Amino acid sequence: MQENRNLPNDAKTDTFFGSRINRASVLRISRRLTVSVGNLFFKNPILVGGIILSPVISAVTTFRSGVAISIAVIIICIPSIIISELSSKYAPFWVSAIIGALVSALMSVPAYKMISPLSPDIFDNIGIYFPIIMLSSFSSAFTHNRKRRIFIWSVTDVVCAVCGFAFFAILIGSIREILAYGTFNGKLLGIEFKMSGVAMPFFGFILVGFILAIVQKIKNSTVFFKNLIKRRKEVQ
Amino acid sequence: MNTSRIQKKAPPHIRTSRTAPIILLDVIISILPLYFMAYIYYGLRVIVLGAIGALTCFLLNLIASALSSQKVNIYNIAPIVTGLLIPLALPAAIDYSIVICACAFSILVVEMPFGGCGFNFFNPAAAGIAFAAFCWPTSVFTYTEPLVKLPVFGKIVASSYSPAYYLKLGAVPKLDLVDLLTGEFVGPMGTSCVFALIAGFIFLLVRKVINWRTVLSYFVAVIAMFALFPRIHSDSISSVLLELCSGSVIFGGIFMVSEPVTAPKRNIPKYIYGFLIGIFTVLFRYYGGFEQGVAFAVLILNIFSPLLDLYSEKVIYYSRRVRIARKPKSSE
Amino acid sequence: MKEFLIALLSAVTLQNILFTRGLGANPIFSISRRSYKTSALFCGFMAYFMLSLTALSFWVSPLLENLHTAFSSYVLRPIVYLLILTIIFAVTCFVLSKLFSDFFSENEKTITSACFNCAVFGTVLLTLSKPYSFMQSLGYASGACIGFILALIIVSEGQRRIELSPVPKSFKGLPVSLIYIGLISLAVYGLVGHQLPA
Amino acid sequence: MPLFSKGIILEQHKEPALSKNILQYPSEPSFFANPYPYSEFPSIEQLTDIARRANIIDEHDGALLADKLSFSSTKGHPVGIIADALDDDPYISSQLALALHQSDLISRGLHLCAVALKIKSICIMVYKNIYDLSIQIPTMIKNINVVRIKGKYPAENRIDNILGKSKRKLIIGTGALLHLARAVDENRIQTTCFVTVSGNCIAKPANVEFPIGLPVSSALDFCTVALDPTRVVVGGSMTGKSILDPSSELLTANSRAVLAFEDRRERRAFNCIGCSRCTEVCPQELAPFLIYKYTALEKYDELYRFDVARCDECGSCSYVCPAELDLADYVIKGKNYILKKMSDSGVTSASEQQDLIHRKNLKKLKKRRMRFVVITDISDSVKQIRNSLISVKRSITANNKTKKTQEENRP
Repeated sequence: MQENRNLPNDAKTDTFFGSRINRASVLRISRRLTVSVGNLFFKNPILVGGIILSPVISAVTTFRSGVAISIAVIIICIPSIIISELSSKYAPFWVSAIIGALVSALMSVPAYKMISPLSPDIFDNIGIYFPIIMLSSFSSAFTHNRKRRIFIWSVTDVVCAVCGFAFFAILIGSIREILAYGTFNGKLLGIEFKMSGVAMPFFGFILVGFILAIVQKIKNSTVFFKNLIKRRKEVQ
Repeated sequence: MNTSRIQKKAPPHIRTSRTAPIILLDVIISILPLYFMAYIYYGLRVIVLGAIGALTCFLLNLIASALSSQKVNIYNIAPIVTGLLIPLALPAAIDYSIVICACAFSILVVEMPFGGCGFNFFNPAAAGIAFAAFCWPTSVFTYTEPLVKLPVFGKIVASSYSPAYYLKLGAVPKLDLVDLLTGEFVGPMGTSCVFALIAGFIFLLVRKVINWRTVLSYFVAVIAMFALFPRIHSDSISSVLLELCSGSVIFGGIFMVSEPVTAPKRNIPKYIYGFLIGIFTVLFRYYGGFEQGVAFAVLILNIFSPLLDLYSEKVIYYSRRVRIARKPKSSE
Repeated sequence: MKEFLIALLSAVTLQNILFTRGLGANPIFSISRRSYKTSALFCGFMAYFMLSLTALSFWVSPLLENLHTAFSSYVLRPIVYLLILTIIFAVTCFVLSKLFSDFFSENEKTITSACFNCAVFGTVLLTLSKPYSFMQSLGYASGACIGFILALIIVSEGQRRIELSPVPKSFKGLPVSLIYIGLISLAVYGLVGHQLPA
Repeated sequence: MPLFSKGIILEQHKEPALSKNILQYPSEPSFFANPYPYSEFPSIEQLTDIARRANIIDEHDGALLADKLSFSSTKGHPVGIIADALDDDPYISSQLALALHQSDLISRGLHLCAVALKIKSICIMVYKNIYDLSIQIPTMIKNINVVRIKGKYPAENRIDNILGKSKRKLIIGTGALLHLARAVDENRIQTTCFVTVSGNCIAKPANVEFPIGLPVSSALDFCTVALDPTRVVVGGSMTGKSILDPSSELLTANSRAVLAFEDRRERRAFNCIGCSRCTEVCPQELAPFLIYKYTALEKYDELYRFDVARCDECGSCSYVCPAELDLADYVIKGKNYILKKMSDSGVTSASEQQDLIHRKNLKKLKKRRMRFVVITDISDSVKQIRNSLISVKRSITANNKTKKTQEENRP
């Protein structure tokens, strides 16, 4: 995520809560937010980079398991990524990885507490994929340009990426549940045509592949539209 | 003589008359006797199933090539061939939505992402049948008795099992030779009549549409495995006959193994490819999850056919070096 | 020795961690584009971590036998295995940074990603949830590693082959390889035939 | 000869032109002053001098007949002389028609060369698999036996084992032999060339003797064009060059045919259906479909593995391709890239031993490539053609000499 520094600096400066925030920095923050939210869908390191894909592929077969996995990811991954990034400024890379793993192990207890009221047999069909989230190699995804970024922006990036992942996990879970069992969140939808093969991992790969292709197609078309607008502006 | 229409084209300036549509038309002609025999056993429903399969594959291929911004080519008949092959391996009593889903899977998932019709890595017909076997295991492997005309629309209760199912349980189904060859026993729609299959195979061989090397080595491997390791305790001849004619072993051999796009291109890899498919078919039938092994064996070997291609190039490259080095110094 | 081979064979073909279990998808993509040296190093370290982790945690698991509550068997046990893994990783990294500091500083990233990834942890959880003897669990772990290397070779060969065909623009890169892996696992699933217990 | 020779059986479409005798395009012959007294069989020096004065160009490989004679008398010492009447390209029959209709002049030319070079074994080389023939090719023409090359289309690589095992044989086109006979008997300069005009747009296809330098459009009009052609080809139907506007293109000594085709339908965009016919058909056992894929994506550095330098541009792979892909075009593009890279760097990235073999192919290839080189940018006067050909010949020999010196001074 490059930082665009070429903003006009002649804006009027006024003190705001004692910190000197001028119009330029407000503009920069708002643009930075849009970029970060934009990355929520298009440059999501978790999905585009394929970080925590294995639970999505084989465990998320119902809407409820999608919600459980996304809650677990939110609770476990956000603190561990942030703390491992913090520690990476002061400790070598492998030490920060260990700290991240320990924090995620620690956070798995509240995650378990949050998930268990969802449904009694939630942990049977998630199976071993709940502990897998503890250890998926998310630490390597966010460290590619760590040095230049202010700490606050890495937090928003991580939160946006994880929420994007949660959205995709729930989307995939509901699609697979409707196709495979014809129910949604346990309630029958009256569809009698059920494809039980959709719940298998091989269709998980194919479905994630197709959804990423749709996301890329939207991104290409938006980039295409942006260039179109820019070109039309140059023509005028 | 006006020179307005002259264009500059690359040599050679004359081409063969056997272009791709004609070759694929030959394949369709060799499939028609199977539909005719199925029509005799199961009535008009078979023709409707074939038509629906072919239509969905053809239309989806046009949509897919339009979506992925390629030139839409109406004369491309290859998806019709896959559309006709898929219903043949399924029971006649199957309902139409399953055939449509299998055909959609075979075109949208197997061919579109890899670049359209000529660039798929996996055999679309085999992938469609494998997907159908996974999604609807009960309705794909329960059949109805032949010579009972099925209604074209409406739900049909299919209750009886094919001899392959009994073979998997270890029992020996009582079928005499004539029934086996004419295909008058419970089984998939088009794969049971051995005469029609062999007629189609000879037609394809004579028209030089398929390469006999893969199919020959496939049958050698299959017959050898069935003869040497029979899973039913009877003499090897009857075990070979029973195993060959029960499931879709011969049908897969003729139409799925010989599919040119996903098979390797050189002669030596063709033998290896066919032989390994034969072995894997028998392994899948003995230890696999389903009674029908050809589709999965073809899919597994399609992973290695590009590898076979590249390494056969290397082998030929070095064998030519050796041949040149060993040739006696010509007197030039 | 016989059950070692059986477990190994089943881990390579029947329960291949990438194709039938769906684990280890992200290391495959991050490694398949790198050079042969880094991927060989990655596979070596992954094998080392996997085997040592299964050995040690098999030795620890009888101690946890008496915890039968759902919470303990479902959350506490993985945490213990994770602690063991971090201890092994810390010891190896410490030793390496002291003895071969230049080698370690150069490819520190690959070593950490070789240790902290779902393939390693997934196999350990799978082996110890099954009533395996010591030799069987070792066989399963080494089989999983061999299966992973086989999958890596197949996928990198497939990706090199996909670049030759005109993939549509929106499918380029990750989606096409995912669909390619999906179709391979469809073929491998023919052996299993039904849904594997999660 | 390999048991089943690779290649394709083609219908030759030779028939309406071959059986008619050779027409004459109205042009007045020109003569040269012959210093030697007339003798039945002149010596080799006199014969080469006569050939040089009459500047006869051999249409078998486009080289000067005088150079070939002097080369074979001083260094080559061939074992036998072969008259090339091998028209294995469809639609071409200019050399074969000469052998059948002007057989006395051809045999006179052959005997002249044989006596001069003191060689006994001479023969005429004919392609056997021509099925739609209305006249019978005799086995003996004027007591010179006719050798039939059988087998599939690219029949060149099966010439080597006629008249004995050794490779040193002098191959001269029938047109050159006829001009030699005229030069010796009537002191005539070669101002004409024998060209087949045919194709599915020509009403009356025929073999005609055209003056050199005649524009192609008037050659086509001579045989009344019936339909509007979409493709005009100079040279063979399989390896010839298609030209854009025929009026600016001129006939040369070794453009053996002018063909006008009309493509009935536009070519449809098919993908390669992987039928592997092109690998079975290629006489050099290459894999044209893989080379096509790699050159289409400009991945040239992986082409060395497919041995592209061996391709002898016969065009049978894209003839046989059911998806109508231009395989030969791409393979030749890949080959030119590899040859240019090899000649620039001298040694390819692959092993030194592989380079030796490539260099050997290079030499053989250069000899064969001359056959189809169609020299286009020539001025109207005939002398201009002669010295451009000589310079090309000299550059090739110079190139070989520098290569030899490079090899000697390398340890």
